[in-house]
Amino acid sequence: MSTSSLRTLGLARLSAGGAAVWGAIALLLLVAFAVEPGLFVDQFVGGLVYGMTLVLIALGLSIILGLLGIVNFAHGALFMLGAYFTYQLMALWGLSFWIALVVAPLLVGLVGVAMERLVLQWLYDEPPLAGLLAAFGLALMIQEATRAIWGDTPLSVVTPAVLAQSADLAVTTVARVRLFSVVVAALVILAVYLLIERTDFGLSVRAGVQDREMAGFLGIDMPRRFVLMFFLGAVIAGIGGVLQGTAVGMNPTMGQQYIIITFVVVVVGGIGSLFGSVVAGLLIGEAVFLTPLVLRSLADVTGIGALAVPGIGGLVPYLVMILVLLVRPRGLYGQEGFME
Amino acid sequence: MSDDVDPRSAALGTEGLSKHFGGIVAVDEVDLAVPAGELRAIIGPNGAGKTTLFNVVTHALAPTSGSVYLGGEDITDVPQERRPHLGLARSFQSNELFAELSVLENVRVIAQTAAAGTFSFSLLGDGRSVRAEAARDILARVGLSEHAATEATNLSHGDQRRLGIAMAVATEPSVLLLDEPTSGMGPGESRETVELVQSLQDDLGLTVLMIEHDMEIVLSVSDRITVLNRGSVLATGTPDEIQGDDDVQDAYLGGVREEL
Amino acid sequence: MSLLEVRDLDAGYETGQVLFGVDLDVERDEVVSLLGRNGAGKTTTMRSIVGADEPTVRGGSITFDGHDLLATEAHDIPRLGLSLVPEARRCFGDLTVTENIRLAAHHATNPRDVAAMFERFPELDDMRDRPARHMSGGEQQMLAIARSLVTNPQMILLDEPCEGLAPYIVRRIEDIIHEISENEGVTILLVEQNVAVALATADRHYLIDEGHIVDEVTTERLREDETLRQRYLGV
Amino acid sequence: MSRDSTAGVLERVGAIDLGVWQVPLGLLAVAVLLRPVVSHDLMLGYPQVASSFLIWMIIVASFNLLMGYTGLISFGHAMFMGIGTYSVAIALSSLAVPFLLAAPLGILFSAGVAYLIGRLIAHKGEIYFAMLTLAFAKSAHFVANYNPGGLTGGTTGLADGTTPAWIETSRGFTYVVLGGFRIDWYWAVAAVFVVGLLLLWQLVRSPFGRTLVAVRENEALARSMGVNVRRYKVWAFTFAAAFAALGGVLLEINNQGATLSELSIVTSGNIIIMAVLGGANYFFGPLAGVFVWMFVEEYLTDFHTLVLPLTEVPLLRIELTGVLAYWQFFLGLLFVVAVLVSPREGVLGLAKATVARLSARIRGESE
Repeated sequence: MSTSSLRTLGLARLSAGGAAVWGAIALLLLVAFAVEPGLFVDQFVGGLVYGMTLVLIALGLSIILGLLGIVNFAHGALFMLGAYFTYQLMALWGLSFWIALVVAPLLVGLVGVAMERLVLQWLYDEPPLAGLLAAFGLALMIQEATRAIWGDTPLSVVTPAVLAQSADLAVTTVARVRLFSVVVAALVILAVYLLIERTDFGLSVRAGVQDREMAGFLGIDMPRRFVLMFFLGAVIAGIGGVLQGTAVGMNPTMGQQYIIITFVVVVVGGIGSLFGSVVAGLLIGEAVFLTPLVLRSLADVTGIGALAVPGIGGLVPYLVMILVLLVRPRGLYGQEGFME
Repeated sequence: MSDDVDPRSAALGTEGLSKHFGGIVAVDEVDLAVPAGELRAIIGPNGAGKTTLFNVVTHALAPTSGSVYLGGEDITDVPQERRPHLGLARSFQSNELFAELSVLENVRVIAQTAAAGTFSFSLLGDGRSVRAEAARDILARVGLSEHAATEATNLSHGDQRRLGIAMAVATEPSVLLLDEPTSGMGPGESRETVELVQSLQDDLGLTVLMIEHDMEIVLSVSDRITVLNRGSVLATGTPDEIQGDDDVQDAYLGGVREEL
Repeated sequence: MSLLEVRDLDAGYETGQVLFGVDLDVERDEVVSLLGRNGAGKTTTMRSIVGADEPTVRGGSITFDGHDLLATEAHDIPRLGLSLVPEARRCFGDLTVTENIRLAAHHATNPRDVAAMFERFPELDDMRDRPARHMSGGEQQMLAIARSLVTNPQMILLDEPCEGLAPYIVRRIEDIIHEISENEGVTILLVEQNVAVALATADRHYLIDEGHIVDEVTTERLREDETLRQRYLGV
Repeated sequence: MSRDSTAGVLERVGAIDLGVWQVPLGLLAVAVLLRPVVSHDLMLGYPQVASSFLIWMIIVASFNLLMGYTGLISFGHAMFMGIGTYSVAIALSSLAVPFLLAAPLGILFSAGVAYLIGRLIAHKGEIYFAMLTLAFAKSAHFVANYNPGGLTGGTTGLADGTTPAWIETSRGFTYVVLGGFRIDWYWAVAAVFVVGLLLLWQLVRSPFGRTLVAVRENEALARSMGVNVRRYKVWAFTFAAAFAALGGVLLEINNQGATLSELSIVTSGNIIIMAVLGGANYFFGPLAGVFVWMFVEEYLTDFHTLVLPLTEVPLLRIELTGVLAYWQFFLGLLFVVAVLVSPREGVLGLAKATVARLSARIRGESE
């Protein structure tokens, strides 16, 4: 999240082995594109949408982890609430998508604040395990409450007319709502970056991440910033939920599914690095969608049918994490000594 | 002034031992040779690298360069957890304890480790009775018998410091590193603790290195004193030699003489 | 009334009480030192004054410029004009020099000009955009002082500013202490183990030992009385 | 209130101190009393679930060897249980290996997998360790779902031919038939439960187990005092997996087959919740956690209508089916409260402290 972590980006630190790996990956992607260009672009956009959604959840998770040392397992539940609030506003109350896009995240933000004030704030000075467990319980409660209120069956909302059509990308067509999701997510990420890196508020938060007590000695009211950052993290996850709910739909286990992958993203990106979360989110999003395609193309080209493992996409994030952590124990951009 | 013993045959020796953190040199080319049975005080201003030296000697931190010798053996590459089994033990500057275990259990777990090795599959028997006698003896030695059943975290500060010494002794060491054993104690308590260290040394035939800031104690009990300043050895000598050394007065005692 | 008044302060940690009835006063425009050995209670006193979570204050009172500090939130204390330069400096390592100073200025009621701090500390001028973690100990100490001074404080608490620094930097810091107290009218409470620094900078000295203020002496007396130094400071 | 001081209070108020017999007698009491208690009309009213209670107690207690004693949090503990379940199911359905051979092999296999994974990850920091166990558990789930060679049955799991010939079921009850004898399945489980948990207890009270506690309390100190922390963690992980697999093996017969849910992350999460809910600080904590969890699940999902003030005089009828189907909400709430009060004490710790305080008051001791 700091300027120094931005500086660590760059190919300079790529070793020869790393270059070979990236070269091989590029080659495989080319093969896949050559075999089925339409499907490739389709899957690429799918990976982008998925990756952006992961990033939106990961940002809040990463901020809260960095600032408060709390592993907020309930953050996925906030994402889910974003989707269900959208359903409530659009399908049940008949409001427009644009109102939902603004109101639902704000409501999620309030839930986040309630969570922080009622439960998590009491656990800041406890060992990290306590916060993790409490958040775990909160996630369970929100999930069950969601089932109780909106039912077990998957729900969806009607996509607004402007976004319902398809956009022509030469080799394939893509639903506009997916491109819209990518654009909104990118804007949110940019806004978070500017807030953290360019504003005095962001400066005080960055200081707080490094040394909470010293920031307090300089006259910064850290508890108030904790609440604000919790609100902000929840709002961002809520935006992700609105986009996901509109584009794909929702069900009561989506929070749980997403939070686990999002942790993978945060760990792969390096705990404490917002920039790492963005990179890892996009990387894992694309890997999930493109790996099956690449393997299938490879199976076609080589004639070895066994290469096309069905359902491998779901496993890819975990394999990526195991590999990354065994090679780079702190993830891609993790800081030394953080959460170890 | 320096050590006149060969570090490779001393009870504890270092050669060119250094530790860098990024650009900061915390321990700088330290040569030490502590003969068996000596009580060596390590002194120096805050930030001189005394605790880092202990960390590097015990391999809690890997040295950047240099060698460590224990009783004539080169132990530079021996992992940290092996070293107590070779006879090198330490206590900590802060009160490091197994907080929720009883005082007796704190010592017993270590006595058991000393007897069984860095790892042992002893799955039979009651862990609370194995080596309990040895542990009780050590507690008696350091005067903690009456607190044997107390949870370690509930001990007073001074008793926690003593427990730290007891735990180090439980590893059955030949060389004992004590990091400010009297810190946070009043003069009476400090005196008792130092007497305890001396009696342990005599009874168990230990070589002791002790980081200590109380000059009165240092001058009265140590055989020799090593002065560290900004990571390197400024001087080594008997208390008299150190007291008469101008460099030491300048660096450690903050140039008071110059002001006077 | 003194600018800072500490009365009968009892404070400690979970493990036990550290301060026992500490009394000290710092008058406006004074430089006062608090001297004592490791573990005597110097930093505990400082942390009690600035309202840190730990130690817990169990009794007594702390008043600054008429305000009851024990009833003030820690983050409101700097706005009263009392600023801390903590032990080990605690610059924000990932933030640049400018960011460190700007941060402090932003949270002060009546801050000084950030750019003026670079004139005040020319050694920082060359490294405005350098993350603090890549600075030497002496440079970080300058930054910590600049960060405090930019808030335009009435009083600065300096906790072991010379710890682990080379002699020529110690001289420089002594000079800075003189300048900010004499030219800029900032009152200073200095915590030190290094008697020479205290002798060179402070007007008056409190000696603390085992959580008790055992003596209050003039610079003259501290310079001359070797037994006093021996007894409480180990020099 | 910490363990030792709780015990101290209990001793002071004259609670029965059974010394070394406390745990064996306690386990025996659980095994003997559990079924009559849950099948009592005021409780669940039917005995069939009692064997599941015992099996989950073994599994969650095995997890607590990691969390409570070694201080390792695994997010993938269900994997090791599931390996036991699947090993037996595969052996019976596809390989024609008898249960009595398949069960120990399954346990060994689970332990072996844990040992290898442990060697790879046991030294990682808390969060990294948790995430890596999760990743491996996901991988195991994937493999079972992928159905390699038709062995694991994919999403449907394994049911056909997974019950040994000496297991009989009639009217919802399961029996073990040996020669001419017919033993209630519950008692077979109870026997394994008592023996298994006694072994686990011996493990935690042995010198090995006490060293694990030292590692939990202060890893750096343990290392500097000559303890090979990493190896102790690896073996704690291995033993925990073996005991989890023991539970998994029993679960295979109990549920007559293997399903994907036995390998799922949700199950791993439930195991954590049960352990914490019960009280990770106590040997009997996980047992209490399982009891609360399963009792609430069975009881509340069965509970439909609340009639006030009396069934005979229905002034007010509250339809609760809709609310109580979401029993996990209330467990989540209980869990959050338990963590807020004290993360390692759980309901057992709270109960002990309450009992101690009450009896102290009864005896007129001032606090």
